[in-house]
Amino acid sequence: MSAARPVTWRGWLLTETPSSRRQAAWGRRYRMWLAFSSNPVAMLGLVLTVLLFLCAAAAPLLATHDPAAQDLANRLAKPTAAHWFGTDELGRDVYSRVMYGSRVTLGMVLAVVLTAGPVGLAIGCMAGYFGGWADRVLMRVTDIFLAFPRLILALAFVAAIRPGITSTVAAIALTAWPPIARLARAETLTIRNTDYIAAMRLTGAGPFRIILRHVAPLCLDSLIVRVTLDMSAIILTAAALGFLGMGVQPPSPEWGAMVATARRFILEQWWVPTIPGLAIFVAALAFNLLGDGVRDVLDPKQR
Amino acid sequence: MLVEIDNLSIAFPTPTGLSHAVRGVSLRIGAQKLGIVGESGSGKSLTARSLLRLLPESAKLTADRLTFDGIDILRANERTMRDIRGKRAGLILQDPKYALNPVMTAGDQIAEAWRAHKKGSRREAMQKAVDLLDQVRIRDPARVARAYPHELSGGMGQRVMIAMMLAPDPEMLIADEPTSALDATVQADILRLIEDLVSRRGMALVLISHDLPLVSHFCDDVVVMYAGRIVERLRAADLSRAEHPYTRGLLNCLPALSRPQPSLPVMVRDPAWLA
Amino acid sequence: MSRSGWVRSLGATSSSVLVTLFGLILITFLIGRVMPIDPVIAIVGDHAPPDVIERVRVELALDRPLPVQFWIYVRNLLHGDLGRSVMTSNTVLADIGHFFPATMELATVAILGATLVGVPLGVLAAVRQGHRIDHIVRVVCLTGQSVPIFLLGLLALLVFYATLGWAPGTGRQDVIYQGDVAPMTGLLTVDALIAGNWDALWDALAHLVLPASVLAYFSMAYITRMTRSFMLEALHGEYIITARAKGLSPLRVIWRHAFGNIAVRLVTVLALTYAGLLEGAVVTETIFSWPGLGQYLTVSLLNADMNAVLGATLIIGMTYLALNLGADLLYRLLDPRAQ
Amino acid sequence: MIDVENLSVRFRDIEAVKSVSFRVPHGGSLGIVGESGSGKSTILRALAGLNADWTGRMAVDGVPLVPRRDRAFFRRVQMVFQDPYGSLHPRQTVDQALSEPLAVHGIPDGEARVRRALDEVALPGTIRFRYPHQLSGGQRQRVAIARALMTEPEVLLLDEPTSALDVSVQAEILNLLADLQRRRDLTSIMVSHNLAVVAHLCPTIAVMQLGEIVEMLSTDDLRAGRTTHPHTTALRALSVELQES
Repeated sequence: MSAARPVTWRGWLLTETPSSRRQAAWGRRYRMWLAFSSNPVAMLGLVLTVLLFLCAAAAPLLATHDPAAQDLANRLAKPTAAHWFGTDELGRDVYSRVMYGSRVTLGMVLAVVLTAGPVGLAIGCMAGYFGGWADRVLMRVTDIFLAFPRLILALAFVAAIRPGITSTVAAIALTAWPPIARLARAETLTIRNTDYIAAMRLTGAGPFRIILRHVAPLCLDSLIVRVTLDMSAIILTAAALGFLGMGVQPPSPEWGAMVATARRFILEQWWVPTIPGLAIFVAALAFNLLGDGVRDVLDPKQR
Repeated sequence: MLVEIDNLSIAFPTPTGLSHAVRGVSLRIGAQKLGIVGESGSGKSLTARSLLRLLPESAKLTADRLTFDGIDILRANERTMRDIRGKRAGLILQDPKYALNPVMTAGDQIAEAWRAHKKGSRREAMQKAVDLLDQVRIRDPARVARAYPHELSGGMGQRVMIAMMLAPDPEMLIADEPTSALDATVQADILRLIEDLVSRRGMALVLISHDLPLVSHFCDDVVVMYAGRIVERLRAADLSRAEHPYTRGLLNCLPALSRPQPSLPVMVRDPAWLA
Repeated sequence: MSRSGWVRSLGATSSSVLVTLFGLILITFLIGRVMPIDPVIAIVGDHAPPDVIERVRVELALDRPLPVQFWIYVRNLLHGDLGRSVMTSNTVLADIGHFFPATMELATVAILGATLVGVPLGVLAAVRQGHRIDHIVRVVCLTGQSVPIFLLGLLALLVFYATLGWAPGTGRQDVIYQGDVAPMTGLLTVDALIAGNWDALWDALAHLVLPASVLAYFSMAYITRMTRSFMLEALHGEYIITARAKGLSPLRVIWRHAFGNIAVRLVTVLALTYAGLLEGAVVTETIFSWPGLGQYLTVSLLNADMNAVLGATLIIGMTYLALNLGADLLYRLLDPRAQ
Repeated sequence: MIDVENLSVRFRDIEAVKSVSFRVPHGGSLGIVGESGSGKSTILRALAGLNADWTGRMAVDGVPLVPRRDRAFFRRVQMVFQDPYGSLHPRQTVDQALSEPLAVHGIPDGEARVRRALDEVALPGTIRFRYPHQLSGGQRQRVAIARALMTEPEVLLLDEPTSALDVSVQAEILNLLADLQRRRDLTSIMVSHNLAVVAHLCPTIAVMQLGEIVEMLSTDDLRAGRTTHPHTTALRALSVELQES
C-alpha cells in the first residue's frame, strides 16, 4: 500500500510521505488552497478581484461605447438599454467609462504595490536583522513619513509636482512603503531571535543569505495580508485624490474624478456620481475581503 | 465519593472527523491525594479540567456519569458551575508567568477570588489576601500583595496562585503541572507547601504531572494515562510493583543518579495498549 | 524598570520625537522648494515689473543657497511665522487658528461616536467568535473600510437632507445664528454652551451629526477590528482560565480580566485613529462645506496658495506627532509592565 | 580541545557569566548543570559565536576565538537547541534543513549525504520531504541533531537537548547522543538543569550558580555523594529524593 504510487492528483498532492521537493512544495500549496477555498469570505474576495482584473483586461470588449465620445444632446440620461448606467454631464456612457476606469485604478494599485512592497520589505528586513545604527536611521526615516496622515502627504506631494497619474502613483507609493517596512521589521525582530535562525547562523551562512532565504520568506505571509488590505486603502486614497482634483485628471475615466465632476448632480441625477462611487466601493471591498480571507489562511492566530 | 466519573470521553473536531483525546475514562476521587500521570497528549489535563468544565469551546464532552459531590456537571448551568469553580474546587496552572493577570496586583487577584464567594468589604478582602500570602509562607506579604506578577519570581508567583485558589476554602485542589516551569529547588518547596496545606485543611488533591516518581512521592494513589485511557491505577507505595508495561517503561527509561547505565531501556509501544 | 531607567527612556523618546519633527519640517520645506509655482509671481502677480520681482525675491531670501533658506524657514517657524496666505491675505497661523477648531470639533465628536460603538462591538464579536454576530460585525467593518467617504457623504446628504429632511444641510450652522455666539474656544458647541444659547447649541449639534457620522464610520470599522483582534488574543490567555477557575461571572472575566489587559493598547489605537480622522476630515469637509482645516487645505491647493498648503500640512503632521507622543506617554503611565 | 579562561558575558546591567574557566579534552564531554538564570546556556552561545559581547579567552583546538567567526569555524563546531519546535525553520522540509549546511559550505554529493544522515539518526526516509509541523517532538530533535552533524563537526554543543521532550523520548535521544559521541569521537559540552541526564552522558560535571562555576567534579564523585559545595549537595539530594524514591 505504501509502495504503490498514488494515482490521483489529489492523492499525489496530499500524501503524508512526499518523495521529492517539488511534491512537498506543491502539496503545501494545495493544502493552503484547500483552506482558502473553504473560506467563503476569501472566495468572494477572490471572485470579485478576478472579475475586476477581467474588466480591466477586457475593457474594450465589454464597453458598449467609446468612453470619450460626447453626446451633448443626451446629457445626464437615466439608465436605459442603450446606456446601462445612463450618461454623464457631457453625454458620455457611464458604463463604458466605469469599465475603462478599472484599468486606471488597478494600474495605479499594481504600480504602487510593486514599488512600495519590495522597498518596504527590503528596508524592514535589513533594519530588523542588523539592528544598531542601520535600524535607528532607517526607522527614523519611516517615522518621519508616518508622521503625516497618508492623504495629506500625498496631497502636498502632488501639489509639489503636478497632478496626474504618475504623480498620484509616486505620492501614494511614497506613503505606502513605511508601514510595510515597519511590519517587516517587527516580524524580522521576532524571527531573528529564534533558534532556527541561530541554527542558520551556525551553518556559517552570511547575513544576506539568511535574510533572503530564511527571514524574508517568513515575513512574506503577514506582508501579503497587509499589502492586500492596503490595496483597498490605495484605491481609496487614489480616488480621494481624484475627487479632490489632485489625482488623475479628466477626461481620463478615473472613478474618483468622475464622482467629483458629477457631484453637483447628486440631488437630481443621483446615479451619475453614485455609480462610479460604487465601483470604488466594490473594488476596495474586493481587496478587503481577499485580504481578510488570506489572513485567516496564512495566520490563523490573527483571526 | 467527591467526584465520580464513568466512561468520560473528550473529542475535538478536525477536518477529517472527530479526534478523541480522552476515551472511556472512569475514576472515583475522594478526600485523598491522587496523582494523574502521563506524557504529553495523554489526556490527563483535559480529564481534570472537565471537572470544572473549563475545556476549549470546541471540545465535545460525553460521559455516562460526571458528578462533583452529586452535582451533574454535564447538565449543570453556568451559575451552578460557578459555585463549584473556585468555591469548592480550585485549579492551579503550570506557569504563573502566564496564569496570573499581568495588569492586576497579586493582592487584588487574591482578594477578587475571596470576594467572588464570600461576603465582605474590599478592605476585608485585602486583609484576607495578605493573610493568605502569609499562609503560603511569603516573607513580606504586604509588599507582595502590592506587586504585579512580572515583579515576582516563578516560585513566588506560584505561591500567589496557590493563595488565590485557597481563598474561598475549597474542598478540592486540582494542580495541573504546578511545578514544571520551576527550578528543582523551588519545585520541591512548592510541592511540600501544597502537600502541607492540603493535609492540614483536609482537602482532596489531584496532582497532574508527567513525572511519575515525583507524583508518587507526594500522592496516595497514582493513575497512569496513555493515549486518552487509564492504563493502570495503583497505590503510590506499590509503584515498584507496577504491572503495566507502559508504567514500567516510564520508570525504567529515566536516567538515575544512583545507578550508572551504559544505555537506557527504550520503551517499545505495543498497539494493544490502545485497545 | 527603575525610576532612572524610566527617565532615560523618556529622554530617548523625546529626542526621537525631535528628530522626527525636524524631518517633518525638512520635508515640507523641500516640497515648497520643488513647487512648479514661483512664489514671487504668486505674490506680486504676472505683470509686475522686473525690479519689483527682484526686490521680493531678495526679501524672501530666495536668492540665497538652499541651506540658508532652510535655516530662515526654521527660524521663522520658531517665531510662529508660517508666512502669509495669498488667498486670504492673513498670516497662515491666524488662518489655521480660525479653521482648526472646526476640524477638532468634528473629529472629536466622530472619535467619541466611533469609540462608543466600535469598542463594545469589537468585544462582542471576539466573545462570540465564529457565531452569527461575529460575521455581521465583520461585514459591517469590511464595508466601513471599503466605502469612499465622499460617496458616503453624498449619499447621506441625498437621503437625510434632500429626501427625508431629517438633517440640516451643509456648513457648521444656519445663517440666522451666525455671529450670535461670541467665539471663545472656536468650538461652536462649547461656545454656545458657555453663552447659554440653547438654540445655537442645538443648531450646531444638528449640523454636526451627519458629517461626524460619516467620518466616524470608517474609524469605527478600524476600532472594532482592532478591539476584536486584541480581545481574541487576550481571551486565549492562560489568566482567563485562572479567572474562570476562580468562579467569576462571565461579564467580570470579559471586562475586568480580558478587556483590562487590552485597555492600554486600545488607547494607543484610539490616539492613532483620532489622528487619522484629520485625513478623513479633508474629504468630509469638502462634501459638507465644513469650514475646517481640511477645506482650507484643499482650497489653498486649488489656488496654489503654497504657504497655506505647507502650513496646514505641517500643523497636521505636528498634531499627529503630538497624539502619538501622548499615546506613548499614556502607555508608560498606565501599563504596570511598561514601568 | 576546548579552552575557556575567565569568560564573562554581560547583558546590559547584568553580568550573566562571571569569569568562568574550564577545559574539555579531545573526545571528552563536559556537563554543565544549573538552575534557570545561572548562565549555563549563555556560555554555550558565546562559545558558538551567537553572542559577541564577551570578554576573556576561548580557544578551540588551540585556535583562539574572536567575536566574529569565519565559515571554517562553523564546520567544526555545531549546536543542538532545547526546543525542537523552535529550532527548525517552519517553512522548510527536512530535506531543505539538512541540505542547507552543505550548500553553504559547498560540500558535494548532497543527495547521498542527506540520506546517510537520516539513517544515522534512525529516521525513516519517508519523512525526508515533510515539514516540521508534520513531525513529532522526538523526530524533530533527531532532525536537528542530523543537521548539526552534516558538516562533520568535531565539537557538538548541546543546550538542554531533551528537556522539552517526554521521558520515553528523552531516553531515545540520550541513547542516540551517547552512540554518536562514541562513533564519531566528538568533543561535547552538554547543558541541562537535570543532574541525572547530565550524569548519564558526561564523565565530568560543572555546577553553576548565579553566573559562576561553584564546583567541578567527576560523575563518579557526584554519584557517590562526594560533593563539596552546598548547592551541588542540595541539587543532588533533590534529584535522589524526588526522582528515585
